[in-house]
Amino acid sequence: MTQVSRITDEQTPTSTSSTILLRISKFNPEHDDSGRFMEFTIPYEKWTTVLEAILDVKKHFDHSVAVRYSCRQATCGSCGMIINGKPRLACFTKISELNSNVVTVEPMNNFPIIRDLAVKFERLFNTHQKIKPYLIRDDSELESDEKEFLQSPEEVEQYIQFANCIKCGLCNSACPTMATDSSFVGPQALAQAYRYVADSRDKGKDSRLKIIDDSHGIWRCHFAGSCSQVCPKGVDPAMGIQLLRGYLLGFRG
Amino acid sequence: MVESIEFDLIICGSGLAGLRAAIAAAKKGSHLKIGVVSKVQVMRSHSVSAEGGTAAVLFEEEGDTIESHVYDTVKGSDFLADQDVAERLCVEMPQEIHQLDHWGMPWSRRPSGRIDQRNFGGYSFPRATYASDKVGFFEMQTLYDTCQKFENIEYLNEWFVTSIIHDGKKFMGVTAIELSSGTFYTIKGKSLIIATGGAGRLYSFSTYALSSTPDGLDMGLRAGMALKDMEFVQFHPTGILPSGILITEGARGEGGYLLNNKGERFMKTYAAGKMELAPRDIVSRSIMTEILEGRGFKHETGVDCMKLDLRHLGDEKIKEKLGGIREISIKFSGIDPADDLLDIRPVCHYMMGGLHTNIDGATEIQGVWAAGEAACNSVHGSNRLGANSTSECIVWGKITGELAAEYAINNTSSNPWPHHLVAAEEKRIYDGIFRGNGDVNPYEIRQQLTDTMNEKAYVYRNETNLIEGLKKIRELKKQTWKHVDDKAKEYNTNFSNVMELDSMFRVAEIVLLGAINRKESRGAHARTDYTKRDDANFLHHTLAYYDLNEPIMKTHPVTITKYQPVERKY
Amino acid sequence: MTQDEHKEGIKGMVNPSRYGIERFAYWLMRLTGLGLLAYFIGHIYETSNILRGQVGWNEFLELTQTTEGHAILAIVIAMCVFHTVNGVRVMLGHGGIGVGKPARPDYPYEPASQNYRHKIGIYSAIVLAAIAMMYGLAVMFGE
Amino acid sequence: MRESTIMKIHYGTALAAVALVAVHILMRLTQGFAESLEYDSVLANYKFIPYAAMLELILILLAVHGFNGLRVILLELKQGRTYEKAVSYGCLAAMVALIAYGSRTIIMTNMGMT
Ligand SMILES: Cc1cc2nc3c(=O)[nH]c(=O)nc-3n(C[C@H](O)[C@H](O)[C@H](O)COP(=O)(O)OP(=O)(O)OC[C@H]3O[C@@H](n4cnc5c(N)ncnc54)[C@H](O)[C@@H]3O)c2cc1C
Ligand code: HEM
Ligand code: SF4
Ligand code: F3S
Ligand code: FES
Repeated sequence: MTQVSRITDEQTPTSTSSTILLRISKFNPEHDDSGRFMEFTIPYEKWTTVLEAILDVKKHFDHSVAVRYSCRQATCGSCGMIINGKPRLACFTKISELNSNVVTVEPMNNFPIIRDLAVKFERLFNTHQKIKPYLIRDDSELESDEKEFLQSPEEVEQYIQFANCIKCGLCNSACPTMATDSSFVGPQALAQAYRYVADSRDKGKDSRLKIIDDSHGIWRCHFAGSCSQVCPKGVDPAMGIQLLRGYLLGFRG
Repeated sequence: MVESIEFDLIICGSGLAGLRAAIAAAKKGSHLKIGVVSKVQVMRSHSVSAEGGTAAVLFEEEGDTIESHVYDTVKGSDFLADQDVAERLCVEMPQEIHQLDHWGMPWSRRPSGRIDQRNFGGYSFPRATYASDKVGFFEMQTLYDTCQKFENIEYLNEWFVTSIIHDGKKFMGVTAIELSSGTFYTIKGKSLIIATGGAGRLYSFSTYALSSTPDGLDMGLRAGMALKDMEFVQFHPTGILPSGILITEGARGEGGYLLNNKGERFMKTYAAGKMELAPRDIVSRSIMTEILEGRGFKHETGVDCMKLDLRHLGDEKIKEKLGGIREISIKFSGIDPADDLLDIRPVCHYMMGGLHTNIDGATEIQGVWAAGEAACNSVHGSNRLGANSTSECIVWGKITGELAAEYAINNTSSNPWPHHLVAAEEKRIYDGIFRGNGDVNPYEIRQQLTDTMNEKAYVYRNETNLIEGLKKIRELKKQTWKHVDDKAKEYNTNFSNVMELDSMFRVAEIVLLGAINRKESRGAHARTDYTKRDDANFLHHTLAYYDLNEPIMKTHPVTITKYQPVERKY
Repeated sequence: MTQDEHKEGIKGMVNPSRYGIERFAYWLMRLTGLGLLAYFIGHIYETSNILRGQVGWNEFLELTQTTEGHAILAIVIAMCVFHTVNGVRVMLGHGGIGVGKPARPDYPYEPASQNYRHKIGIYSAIVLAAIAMMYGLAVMFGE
Repeated sequence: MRESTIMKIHYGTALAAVALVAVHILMRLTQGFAESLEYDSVLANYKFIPYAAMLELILILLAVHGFNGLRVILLELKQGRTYEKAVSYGCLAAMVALIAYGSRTIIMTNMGMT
């Protein structure tokens, strides 16, 4: 992070709202040797989100900011980034709740950078696929569309929390094991393994346990809990992982 | 030489329709190579935002019937739906709900363990199958996760498809840009399913994901297909201020009230029989009438609005059944619906129109199908009922997936590859857009365009406004906006944003032209200068074909099987 | 490699701030584990001096019976107590005990696994470690 | 070995060690810290077979636990086939060496070979 360039636009529509200094990490691995921060002064209202502020920059000051976004309502999982030091969803973080005059946005850690704030997700997609994220039971049952499998509301409660995962990757970005271990399956995939194991319609527990019982599998989680603290959807991967490990340790049936 | 890859079946778009098609096709044969191409990462498609429900008849033993679902749909459509298509939807849907269940869908349940359903606008039976208030999200997850089982599905995440290549009759491939590297590719294939979703970002106040732009529709249009019924844009009654994020109809389905500034449930004046659960077009018009007649509220941003009251539902019910909107309103508007009233206003929510297809989802080009919101098989006519769209995506996802897979298996491409078409497309986007030399900020043009649509073609329309709107759009188009500041190849969203804008001009024009031509009020298209439905002159679909100067407008008959149009009353 | 993968690297593992007490406990657990291992190796070497007879043993004993030696031992006691108590907590957690019950999450989301039971476990490990250390200091320096 | 087996051993050794280490340290404290470390008393301890056996057990348990802990940390630090093999075997070798070295002390002292 060497160079800092500053742009302040005088033409921003004057409004009664306050302003913040938005610092955006710019880095294109294909062309730059190192990243740098660009700084912009941006007006905001009490409901302005960090994503809106970034898009404001993209609209008015620097069209080239590379950032991934889609739903702008915290359901698609596109806009994870490091905001003031912590992994968060840009569209789900209001500037007003950061309590700071400076907002610094950087690409998520533990994901390779494509450019600026956009990172590669291949590893997360692969680990997610690896834990068999679908119901496992007799194929003829799965492919019949006659009647539903009965499942009580209480049985739904057993896994619905984990089904809320939007694959944003914030947990993987916060986890201390992910910080150094390139082969770790990661909290996102482990929580999904539990999501399907806990589903009363599923019969694939053993095959999933086998997959995650690996030298870079579930055992590399040390219950540091950071995954759960950054998760924007209340998935609580740390809980899922420990419950899952309970099966392997024989604490649970 | 342009880089090239090849699949048997290309699915463009990875929303509910695209993913359902991928599974249907993958099951046709494990040797069939399927490529799912999407301009966002596959699971991030707009469909994840759908909240309220998916319509299907599940409880015939309790009195629901397919027939009633068909009639509700046709009546909701203000009799512009093709009735054979509506019937197909309703007949196919129940199995699909069970199929999703078998693939892991976390449907909300009754105590007995059976799948639960809730009330939704315009239905005579509670038949919106739901999963809390995140039905689209969970359906997307279920389909995406199920897709992971199939080794013959490949995902091209963040590839922007720019055009369809065909030999005049038969499909041959598409061109696309891989965003991460900026490389221009041709993707060859035997068949194509277009599932690029709706185009709601034509409007600035919109419930849609920011990626829901008309580039998919425009691609079909430029390839020679017709856009059908584009003047019918659905405005959902309850978009929350200031963001426009949706407060699901499920909120009213669970018993929420709409209140004006006198504290009255004003829907009693407009649809006493169904109150807040009248179809969306009616509720949206009622809200706008109240506002225009001075019974609205002003939001602190200065926008007129109305109030949605959920307080009487109680904390427990809100948490269990409406947790998602609770999160949204607390976070984005600072209001907990259990304690306070929500500020809402009609918001652009759905495009009834789309690429013209037949009942099987086939388009006018051999080898190309369209499904989901991008397609217009006329199941929704002039007004879609809530919860019928995710149903449509799933049913026609499956139908087109199977048909396109069979076609790919039985057909071999023979004609020589039309290099000149690829070269022309390359020239169009690189010389015409990427290296264009305009000096107007394209983002500001986009803002003006979407604001114009909001002002001139909103819930109530009239000739003057529509014509002004059209003029404004054409003016904007003429300005030399076509330039991309960002010259890097890698992940150039500036480039894709400008390409999206390029498509908006053509599609916005068609929406406005269709609206100008339709001199009647029908469903979502309400004209203050022609307030009645006019079956004598307008009981037909609108078609628009691409032409260099101005779209060519045509009409197309409506299929009526059992239900003759009658006056629509709730 | 770290550059390409943009991994946070050792500093991500080592930096205990930013997240809650659970992350701090994770970090202390590692640190004390490694510290104890180092001490353990030293201790085995230390005790092997007994093979050198009374003279050798006493010589070595003198080396360790210093203020520094006692301070180190006190730290080892603290490490041992923290690692043990926290170890028991971690083991229970890893077995899925006391990590909360799955439930439909309510906004604002408070992860149930980061609950008071485990927090109390961590704090008691720290407090017990401190008490043990002080007791050890009292014993060693109290003579 | 399966990772779950290794980790069960890791937890098992830790649990078993809790009790034994407690006894080991309490001995120091009950005998009076300084006195307990006097040559004669230490030697007497070693000669008392049950105690010597306990020391041997602690030695094995903690060596296994400690070096596996080290292995875990090293595995997480860096990846790669050769590196990981080296870590696993390295830790195993160190574990065996430490046990051998410690056992030598215990056995020889116990047999009075000082
Ligand atoms: C907020 C909201 C809530 C809704 N709630 C409900 C509900 O409760 N019930 C209901 O029935 N309906 C609901 N709807 C409607 C329904 O969600 C949509 O109609 C449906 O999800 C559309 O799905 P789709 O598969 O057609 O397309 P989408 O999910 O929109 O997906 C479009 C896909 O096409 C891709 N794409 C687009 N252009 C290109 C290109 N040029 N190149 C490559 N890829 C491209 C995109 O990346 C994306 O993957 C709701 C809509 C909104 C806006
Ligand atoms: C006697 C009581 C002890 C208990 C209950 C105990 C328990 C544990 C547990 C549960 C872990 C796993 C932590 C995790 O995976 O997050 C662990 C790790 C470890 N232990 Fe112990 N341990 C004890 C003593 C020791 C001793 C005496 C040593 C030194 C020889 C030691 C060295 C280690 C090391 C190096 C680790 C790895 C650190 C880590 O992964 O965080 N332990 N211990
Ligand atoms: S578990 Fe939470 S943080 Fe992790 S990917 Fe899923 S939603 Fe994101
Ligand atoms: S942060 Fe990492 S260590 Fe475990 S509890 Fe979460 S996965
Ligand atoms: S844009 Fe979809 S999660 Fe933020």
